[in-house]
Amino acid sequence: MMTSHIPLLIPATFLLAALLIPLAALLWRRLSWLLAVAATGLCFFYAVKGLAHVTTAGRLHYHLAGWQPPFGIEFVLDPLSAFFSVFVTGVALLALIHAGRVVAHEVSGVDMGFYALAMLLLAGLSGMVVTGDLFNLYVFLEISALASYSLIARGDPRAPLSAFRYLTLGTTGAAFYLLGLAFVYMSVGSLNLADVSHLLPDVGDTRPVLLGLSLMVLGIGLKMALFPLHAWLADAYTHASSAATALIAPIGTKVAAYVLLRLMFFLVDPQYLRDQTPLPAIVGCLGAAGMLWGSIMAMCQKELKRMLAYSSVAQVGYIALGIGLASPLGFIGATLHALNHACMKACLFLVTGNFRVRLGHSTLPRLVDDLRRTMPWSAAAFTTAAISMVGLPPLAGFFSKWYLVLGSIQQSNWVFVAVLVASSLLNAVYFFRVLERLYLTPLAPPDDTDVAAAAATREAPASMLAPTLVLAGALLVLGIFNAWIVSTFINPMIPSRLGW
Amino acid sequence: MPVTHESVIPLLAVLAPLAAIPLILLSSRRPNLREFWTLAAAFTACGLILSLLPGVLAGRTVAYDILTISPGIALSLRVDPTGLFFAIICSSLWILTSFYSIGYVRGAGEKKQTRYFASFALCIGATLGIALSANLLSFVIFYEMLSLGTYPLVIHKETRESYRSGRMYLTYALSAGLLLIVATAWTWALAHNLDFRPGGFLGGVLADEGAARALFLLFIAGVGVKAGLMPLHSWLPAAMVAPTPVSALLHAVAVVKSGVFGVIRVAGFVFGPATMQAFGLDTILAAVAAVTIILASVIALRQDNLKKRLAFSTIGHLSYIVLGVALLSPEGFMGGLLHLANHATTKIALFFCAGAIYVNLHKTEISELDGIGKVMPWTMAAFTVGVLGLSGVPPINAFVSKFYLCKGAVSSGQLVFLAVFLASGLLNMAYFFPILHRAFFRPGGAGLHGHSEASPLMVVPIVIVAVLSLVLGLYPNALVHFFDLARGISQSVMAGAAAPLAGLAP
Amino acid sequence: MKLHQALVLLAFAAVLTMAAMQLPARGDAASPANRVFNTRGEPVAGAHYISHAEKDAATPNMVTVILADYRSFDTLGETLVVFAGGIACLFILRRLKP
Amino acid sequence: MLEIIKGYYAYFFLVAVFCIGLFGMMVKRNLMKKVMGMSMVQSAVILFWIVSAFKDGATVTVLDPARAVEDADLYLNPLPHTLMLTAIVVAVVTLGVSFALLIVIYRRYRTLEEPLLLEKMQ
Repeated sequence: MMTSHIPLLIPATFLLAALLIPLAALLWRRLSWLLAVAATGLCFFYAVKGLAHVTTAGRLHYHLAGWQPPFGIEFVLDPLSAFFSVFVTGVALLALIHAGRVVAHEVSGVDMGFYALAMLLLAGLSGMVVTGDLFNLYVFLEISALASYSLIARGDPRAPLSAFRYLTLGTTGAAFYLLGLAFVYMSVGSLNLADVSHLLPDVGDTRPVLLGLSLMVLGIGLKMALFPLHAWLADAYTHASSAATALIAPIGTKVAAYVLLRLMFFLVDPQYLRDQTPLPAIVGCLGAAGMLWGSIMAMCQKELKRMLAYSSVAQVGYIALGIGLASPLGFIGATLHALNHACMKACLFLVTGNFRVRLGHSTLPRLVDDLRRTMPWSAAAFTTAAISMVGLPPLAGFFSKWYLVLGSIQQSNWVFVAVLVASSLLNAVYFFRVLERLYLTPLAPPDDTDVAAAAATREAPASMLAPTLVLAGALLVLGIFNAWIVSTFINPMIPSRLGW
Repeated sequence: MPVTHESVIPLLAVLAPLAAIPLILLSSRRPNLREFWTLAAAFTACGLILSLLPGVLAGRTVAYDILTISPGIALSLRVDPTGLFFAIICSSLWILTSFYSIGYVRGAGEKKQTRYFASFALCIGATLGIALSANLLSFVIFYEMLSLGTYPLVIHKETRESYRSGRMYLTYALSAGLLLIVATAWTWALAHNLDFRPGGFLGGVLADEGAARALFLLFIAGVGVKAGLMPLHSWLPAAMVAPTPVSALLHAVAVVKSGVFGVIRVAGFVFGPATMQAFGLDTILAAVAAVTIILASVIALRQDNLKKRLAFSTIGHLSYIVLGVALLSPEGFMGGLLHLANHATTKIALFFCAGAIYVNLHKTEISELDGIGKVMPWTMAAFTVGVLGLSGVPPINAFVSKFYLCKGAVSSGQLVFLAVFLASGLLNMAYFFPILHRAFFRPGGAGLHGHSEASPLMVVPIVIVAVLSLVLGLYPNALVHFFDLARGISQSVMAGAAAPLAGLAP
Repeated sequence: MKLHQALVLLAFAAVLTMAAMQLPARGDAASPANRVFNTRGEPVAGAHYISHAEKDAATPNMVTVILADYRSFDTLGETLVVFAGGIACLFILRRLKP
Repeated sequence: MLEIIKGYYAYFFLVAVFCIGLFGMMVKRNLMKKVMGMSMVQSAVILFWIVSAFKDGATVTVLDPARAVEDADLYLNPLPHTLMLTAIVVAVVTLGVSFALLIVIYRRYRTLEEPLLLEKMQ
């Protein structure tokens, strides 16, 4: 039966592809791209199948080498991990299809390395999602981290330094996670997530466990770019090649958010955590601060990629805010926003890639309204995603914010409500600034070379346009069918201890 | 309980303008075909809306749940008398405005006409959605769509001034939308229900006075921006940089009336008169509206730009409706509803005239209007009808609604507001009559030679709205039973019961 | 600035030290990680490996058994990290012909 | 007091190493020294785990015919040792990748001093 192997198959396929790509590239350079797309497509298919199985027939446990959980490693496809693996592989598939041309354009000559590392990145990320073992999670975390450090190191001349900073901070984050895990392991004696959560109520003195958990949250917060641990993100995303950014930005932080959800809702009793410790409140407040800070910083940027990077800091804040609410509505908001933001950010970064390939830059003041005519579809996709980011119905972004507002009001947390409102307005400010440049005649006469470049350019090729448009369409579909998504996929994953 | 029927007609009515958008965009190179889609959508939408009228008059409610958009909340449309009332006004005036628009944009040689017509269709679709929304969340969704759809129209001229106005408009509209979302979420947290109900559904659940006031203020701030309540009004005069048909239909009817309609929904169908009274919310609303009426009229006196003067007049008249609602008496409520319709026909006539003058003579300031009554007799005759109506002179329709508003003020025993209505009527005359004086009794300059009436595409709609105002003044119940509808609605809201409309059918 | 950072780190070190003192002491054979049965009476992984490794894999070195059998997937991950490092160096260091 | 020092001195020492490593990463301006700090942090965590595996009177985790495997107290806990083998490899590879990055940076800018680097990048 193939279905029961799905938890293993997803990361294993990526690993296999990573091993095959260097060999394939010896035969024919283009084969590495094809192989990467095929492997991701296959994994997406597995993930969808897994999600269907989990929704109808219950969760899948896979015991590697047949050893029972506390002794061996376990992979689990439960509603949460199945949901995340579907959209992580789905967005990655679109980003990789799009990457074909961008890689040839921006990091030509090392495409084999790019695709092999992309496969390792996805192996790591999908492994983090499916694994049920806290140490195995660390191993996958490091695989994905190493791959993303090196993917980010190629780009403009400043890329290696920003990758180095990312590496030092990311490694520190992983060290924090491992130290926290040591505290938990020494107090509980197990590494299996389900086992730990089932033994925790017996632990008399929970202080080391809570400190361990805080250290793990700190480490994951670094990976997730939770304010004020976001310093690495803007430089890393800006200087890397568009292909690498488009692949890492939408899903890297989301998987970190997934781990945070796992730790704070499944490892410990979320209600205990909320009522007895300040940890969720801290995470929520940092999220709120990040929403404001990221939005304000995004407003000041002239470079589209950098603006989007700061916007990511803000959007990660939304997820953290939902997690910090530690309530069913907060959980729904955080999960749905992870999905929505992955699609929105992917769409925006893909359009940026289109501009870079066709115009050679993505600097805001140099975009002119001729693009509206010469690249209409890219501009339309950008508009859709931008409006969704601002949170206007019926696009997807509105609904995740809606659940977050509902959750904040339910707890009478008016500060969070105010921050949500303010951050949406700030989003509007910086996204409409871009839209004005794309659609309206500029007031100051623009540089002639820019006008000529925009007028002479053509719409991006189909292999780049199709993924962009699919994502833009997905935003509308996700928005319209959000209630279905929530009731079919997200409700079953809410931990029963939260009382829903 | 009124019988509720399921029917896709309301959905089709909302979708008709929205479906026209891709067709308009696709036929951007063939202007005649493009305009055909606009007109086709306008007639379809209006026909569908009117086809619902007999059923509603007979006391049937038609509803359609499109889909669930949040657990427990559906995106749903329901044709109750209130919604239908507003939908009829919008959809029928859209037909006239479409003809007028074609004449206007071609006459004025506007650029990016495709974007203009597409945005216009989006706005109308959203407004019909607002009118027919069955619950608050659906209302919010269409409300936000409307905000977004109006933006391209406001910045249409693409000048520095229009960009500034566009940003201002967007800031106001989006902030208001967010406040409305928060208010809606709060309501859901309190009542676990968002369906509009005559007489309100918050009655039993609001206990704390502070919370009630805060929630109400959030709501009023949310809808009050579009309704031009002071001090949230300043986007409206700024938005007058838009082409005149936009000012006419959107900034005198659809957009601003959506705000006022929101006030009606919030006051009559979410809070309900009893709750409003219990927490003193009616006083807050009435005070804001009264201040707005007087201040807007005074400011209008000082405007020389014709469209700006009309804009401030609009702000004042919108608050008539709000004040009528806030009086919490059946006559006041009914007068407010009637004014919603009557102000629409009269004000749109005035804006149409302003646009015709601009396209024909390129004049925008009142001080330039000397003697144009002889050049454009039909236009200025229609203008006169509108002016007389808004000043409250019988037999124009706005007299009827003003009469009921005054009656409402008397019957609720708040004579202060009667004084406000009367004073404002005088102020209306004070800022409108000088225009007539200039147009008809001052000699025209040399610049007027060789000019005559504007194109028939513009003049005919102008005359039609003027005649409409007159007919509705003489026979308030003519054509679409506005009078019966308004009376039924106000009774049902005040009684807090199901609509006792049955039996009113002709 | 340096002083500021040092103070933050000192505070952090103090918190870590305080928490470490709540951990089982070094060498405690009865600590949750080292004992044979946990609070629910189920076998604990560490001790289980000691007593079962020889039986399960016929190898005297328990670490080897865990590494290559019980938790062999971690080891696979470990080798992949090495692989990733290799590819990464290739990707980063490769100079392109202009 | 003596009891505490005997039971916990290793933890205190490792916490100190961890924080010194962090301090180095934060304060040092030379990228190579940052890497050294990073390495200290990783080593501290690895040793922390190893300490947790220690049992008084136990021996290394290789089967000793004189000691029965049924008595788990006679052998050290093998699990942390195994895990740390993996962690050490990860640390080494991270170090390798960071060196690769430093090589690229040095090739391009001929320095590893952060202030100088930032100046040259302007």
